[in-house]
Amino acid sequence: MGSRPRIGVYICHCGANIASTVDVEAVVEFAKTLPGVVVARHYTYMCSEPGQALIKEDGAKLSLDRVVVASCSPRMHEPTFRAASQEGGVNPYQFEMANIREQCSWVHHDPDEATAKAKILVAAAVAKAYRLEPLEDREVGVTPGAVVIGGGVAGMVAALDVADAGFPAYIVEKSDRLGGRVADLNRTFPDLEPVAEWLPGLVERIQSHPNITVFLNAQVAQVEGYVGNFEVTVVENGGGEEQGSKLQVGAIIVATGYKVFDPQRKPEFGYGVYPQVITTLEMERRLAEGDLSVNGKTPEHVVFIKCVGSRDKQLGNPYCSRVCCMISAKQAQLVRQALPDARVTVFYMDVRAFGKRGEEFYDEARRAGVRYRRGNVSEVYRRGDRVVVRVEDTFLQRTLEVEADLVVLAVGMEARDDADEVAALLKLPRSADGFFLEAHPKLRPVDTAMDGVFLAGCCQAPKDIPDTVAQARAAAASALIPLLRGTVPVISETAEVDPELCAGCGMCVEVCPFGAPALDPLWGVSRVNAVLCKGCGACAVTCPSKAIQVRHFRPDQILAQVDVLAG
Amino acid sequence: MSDTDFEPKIVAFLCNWCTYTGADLAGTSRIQYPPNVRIIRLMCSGSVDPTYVLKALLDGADGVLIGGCHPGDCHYQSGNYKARRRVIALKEILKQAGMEEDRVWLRWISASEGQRFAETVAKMTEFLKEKGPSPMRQKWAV
Amino acid sequence: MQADIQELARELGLGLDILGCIQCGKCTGGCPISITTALNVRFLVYEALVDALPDLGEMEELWDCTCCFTCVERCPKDVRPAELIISLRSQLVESGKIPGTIGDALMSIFRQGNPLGFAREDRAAWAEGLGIKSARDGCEVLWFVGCVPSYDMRSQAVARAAAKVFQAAGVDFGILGTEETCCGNEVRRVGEMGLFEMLVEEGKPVLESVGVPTMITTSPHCFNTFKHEYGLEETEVLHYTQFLARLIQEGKLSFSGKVAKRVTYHDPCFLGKQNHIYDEPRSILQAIPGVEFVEMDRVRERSLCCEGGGGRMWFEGTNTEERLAFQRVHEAAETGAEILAVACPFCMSMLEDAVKVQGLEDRLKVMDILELVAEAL
Amino acid sequence: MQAQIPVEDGNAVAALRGFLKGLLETGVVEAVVVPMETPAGAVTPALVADPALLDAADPLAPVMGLNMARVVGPVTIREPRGKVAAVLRPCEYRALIELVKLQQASLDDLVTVVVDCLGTYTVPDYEAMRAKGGVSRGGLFAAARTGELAPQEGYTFRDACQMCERPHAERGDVQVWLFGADLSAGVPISLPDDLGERLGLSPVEADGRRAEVIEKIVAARIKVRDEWFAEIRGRLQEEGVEGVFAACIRCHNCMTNCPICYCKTCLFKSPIFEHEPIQYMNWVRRKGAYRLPADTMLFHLTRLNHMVLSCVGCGVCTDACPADLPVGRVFRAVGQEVQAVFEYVPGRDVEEPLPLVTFREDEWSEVGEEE
Repeated sequence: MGSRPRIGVYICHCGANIASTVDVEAVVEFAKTLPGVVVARHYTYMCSEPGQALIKEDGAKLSLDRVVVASCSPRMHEPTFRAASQEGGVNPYQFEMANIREQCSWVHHDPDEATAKAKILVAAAVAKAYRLEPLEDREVGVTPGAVVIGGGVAGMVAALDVADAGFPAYIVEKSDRLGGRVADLNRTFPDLEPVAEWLPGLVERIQSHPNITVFLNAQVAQVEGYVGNFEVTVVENGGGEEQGSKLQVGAIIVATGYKVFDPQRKPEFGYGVYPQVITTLEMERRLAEGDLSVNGKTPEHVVFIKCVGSRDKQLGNPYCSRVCCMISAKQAQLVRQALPDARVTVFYMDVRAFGKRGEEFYDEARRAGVRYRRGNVSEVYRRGDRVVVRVEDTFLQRTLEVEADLVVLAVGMEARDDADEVAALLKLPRSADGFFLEAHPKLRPVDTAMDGVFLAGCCQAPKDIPDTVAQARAAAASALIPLLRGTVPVISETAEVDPELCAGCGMCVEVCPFGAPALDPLWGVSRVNAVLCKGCGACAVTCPSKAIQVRHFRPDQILAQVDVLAG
Repeated sequence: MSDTDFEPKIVAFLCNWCTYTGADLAGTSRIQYPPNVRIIRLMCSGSVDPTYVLKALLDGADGVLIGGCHPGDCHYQSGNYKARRRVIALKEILKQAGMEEDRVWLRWISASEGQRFAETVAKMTEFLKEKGPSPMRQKWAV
Repeated sequence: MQADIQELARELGLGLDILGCIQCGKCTGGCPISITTALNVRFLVYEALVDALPDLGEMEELWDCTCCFTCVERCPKDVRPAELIISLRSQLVESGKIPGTIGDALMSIFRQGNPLGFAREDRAAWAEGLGIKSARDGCEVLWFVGCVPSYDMRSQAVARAAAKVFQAAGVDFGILGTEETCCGNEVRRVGEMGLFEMLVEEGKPVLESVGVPTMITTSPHCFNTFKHEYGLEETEVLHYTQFLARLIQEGKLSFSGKVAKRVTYHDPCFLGKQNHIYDEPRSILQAIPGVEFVEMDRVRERSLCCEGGGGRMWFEGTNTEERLAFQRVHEAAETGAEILAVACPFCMSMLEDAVKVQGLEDRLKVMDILELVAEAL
Repeated sequence: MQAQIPVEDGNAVAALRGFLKGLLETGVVEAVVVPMETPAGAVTPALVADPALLDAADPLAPVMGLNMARVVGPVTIREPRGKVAAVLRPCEYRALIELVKLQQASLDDLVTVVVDCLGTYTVPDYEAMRAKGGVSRGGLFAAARTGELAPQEGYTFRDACQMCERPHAERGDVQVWLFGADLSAGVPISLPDDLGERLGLSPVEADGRRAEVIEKIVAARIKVRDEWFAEIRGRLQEEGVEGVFAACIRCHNCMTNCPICYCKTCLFKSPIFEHEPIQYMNWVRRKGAYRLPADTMLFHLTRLNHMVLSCVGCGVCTDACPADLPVGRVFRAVGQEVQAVFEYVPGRDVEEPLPLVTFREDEWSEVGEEE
């Protein structure tokens, strides 16, 4: 090390998120005493423009060569601050973060304890930064093309955008046809447009597109590689014979859809017991076929029950399924059209008619004579050849026993049973409700924790068709970024070998799952192919002399952190 | 015989993809846990060098937590399996060397298990309080 | 008030969660008595939510709740509305504003260990001459007989049938005799928390001192409180239907006779909705040779309450016209069943009464599952 | 085949020399690695190509200053190389196998000649014996027949030898079976048929005493081993590593001499453990006093961690320690347990992977899952 390190330390208030628990000024004063620190400051939002400007200005003015920001998780803003450091003339890799929000202010109430811990975390970050070396950004080439898992509307739309941009798109569909759940629908809301008028056209475009390959009765069996260069193994089940194909692509779009809630899990509705009780999906079919009769008779009273399987803590489905209100409004209107003499009643907890033309559509349903009564239906039982719907009309404060001929359960959506397998294949995290978890709920809604893997449609959360299409196109657009760029940034924090220290034992070669290190046949020492290295560090642990080390996670850097944190 | 005033120091080596993210989730979910844990982010549990753990213990850490992805979930395919063997070997050495191997915990905690992370820290803190300070804290000759 | 009630519920160990309520009405809609009473549990929760609970002293209908817990089962937000009623009842109990008949029953429990007004010394009189040993003499299974089967003449027949069945299956069982005292399940549900605590404090050591791994109860009510509210960690508490189903499955209980009847079954709320024991009673009935088992329409999770729980054995209710048990026996009769099987002494009492009042005695007989089993031995 | 090297004048050593010469003369190998008596009388390994010089070879010299695997490694490690034979004690052979796994030696083009080990003296003892009138060999050779192995009067075998439960040649291309043999009559060996034919040896059935003698020796050694293990384990539990290694002067001799410690530069001599002066002040502030050189116990614990799984128990570390620390006993006692965890026997089989570079998905599935 030539000259002594010059470190700038910046403590973020994160509004009140950090500052209400951690005494940031005390942390700043403490930071000033740490070895190598030439400036320490605090600011309301370090990630804001003025916050970043502090780093840039100090970097230039004070000739900083290292920056430490104590704020949120590096998984959140490390790129932001690395960029700011770079603009300040500091190598972006001579930057370190102390996570004093997620690991401190948000999880510890006591201000003294939180402040003390924040100091230690900052000291550890400074100790590591002291030993960091400059690195360069690196990029690798991208295999053009994307695999889309799922051939529903989300998958088809995403594939189409990828294909129209000029890249190969491969749709892997589990069933024997394209169209997904939407193919089971009759008309859509809020326009009552028949699905048959637009879905077959979409399917046709997919089938005839020169850039799109469709695998039906197929599943993804294996995914290897990483953003830019995935190898996806697709297995087709054609006539009992299994056939595997390996697809080389740069991105993967997950559009696996949802599972319809099984109302037998709500036994009080008598679904599966009474033929009069059906789901909204079954109603779609009946509406399509124009047959609403029950036991050969035209119904006089049709009741809709909303939120079946949704907003239900007891089932573990606390979320709103988002479409049931509109589906009920749609079907109720269609029943009114089909059976002008029948009463149509919708029992609801709340009517959620958000979104473009949602409220208007709800208005139309009521004007069409659909009776909306507030009350969550509690029970359905038999009375003669009709069924009785027992419910409290909460406005009337009266428990009703309403006779009906047809009861329609507005069933919600759940994560698919095979979400487990897909998550395992792609290493995708899932939220508590079982749907796939986006990388950030607001800023990265179609990205996942896995670079190069994107989400579209109801596999991420329940949605209607416009939202599904919007997300699918967003996923396609995100997937196209690496495809169009032709390169993706890869980590700079790769392993490297000191040939002077390497004894050529080859253990690093053996433990590396990516084949990055190899023994040089001439010199008998290990050499790392940085393109293949993912920076996991398995090699470095195995090497007893630390002849192989991972940049940015070098033993002296980690031991310096250990020393601060254990002391 | 637990010293009620004793606050154990736990050094945690967490894998970037699972447990570190799980700890972030505990944060974003505002799940409270004892402040005794201090986290070092590594890319993979398979890169936790036993020397780091030994160094932490000899320096006087009362406990060391190693957090990785559940078996089968390693971002790097198999780092956690290798970590498992390495930790098993290390703990056996600690045991044989007369050091308290139960101060070293290996736990699989996924990115979605913020609650499990918080509970693990709480349990480990409680366990170490019960156990008392690491003898290494006082020993100058190690 | 909202905070007070929530806090009170917490202190009483009730899982009430008023703030979770979205006023969907599923509780009241499911409440079997909500049509015939002024009691509206959804509205009560609303009043608690907005700090507008009225003077409870005027609210006689609070005693109408049968504590069937349908509202708890149905609530999508896990509010546990019935526990608000128990909390409010406990306030009435505190201020002494309780119906006289309930007061009498509680006093009898306090003094004699049973709500029926009989003497403690006579508790085991029904068992004389049946060769039933005291649990104190050592046994593998403790049978908690319960107050009603011990004293009520109709239910004593059930108790005797039980003894016969257990003996036939070779079960090494014993009873507590005069040491047995009311379990307090109903006491807790009418809100007399002090007395309930006392019963637990005194009763739990007695049960534990027997030191057996298994305890069976005749009544689902006793079963419920022992299982969930006594903290009996060393003992497996079983309702007799679970126990018999197990004996049959293990081949320890077999039949040489038969009951050539059409039988339907009424799910007790404390066994069904509250403890999800639906299959065992049915499996026993279906194992009895000759039984043609038929179901009513409203069964299992949708079963109709007999109106005997939650203290209603000691309180008529504000509306005596339309008893649920009346409806229920008609539903049973409609199936063509000759026998309405029950598994609870309260159901037995309520439904047998209803059969008489509704004039169905020629068509329908109410029998406990135990009696049917005993008959088929 | 099993064969016998004829012994003349009761000189088994000469017979073995003759065997080695045969390897050279028939062109089986181009050179032999073997302990040689130097003109000054000390014993040292040497690589010998001239059959005539093998007259100074002492393949059964009862002294062990270093583990031969260390010197065989550089001779064999990579191509181009010569065809070589190496005379090895069982512990040296096991160390060699570990080094092969670590790619620090190669079995290709190597003929291993593994000899039953009758026990060895430390270099200082051996030198003392020489100074005081010579090292008696006859007693040991005679004892090979009975298993009543005893050191020369007034001396002991090396620490490691006294507790060695694997002194017999179990593997190796050529195995020299001293145990149970009447060495005045001939030296039994086991070798591949083609090699035997090439050397003009004909099959001779062994008399079957070997197994019995080995059993006897091993039983006695295990008794010693277990006593010592118990003692050292007791000390480790009571005094800790810092007690057992209290007198360490950090000379790194244990490491330098260890056949398994193959690093070019020890981690603990690398810049990673060069600390800033101020760092020492941090440490001393923390504990009030701080042992120097720093990281001494970390060195020993890390060395345990790096190579205890591969420790073959040759004991050169103990001999090398100027502070007379029981390094070898610690490594063997700890190694026994850690190796047992992975069911790993160092030096057993070159195909058996080192435990820490491999794994199975379905092992120790409870670890890490605790609630």
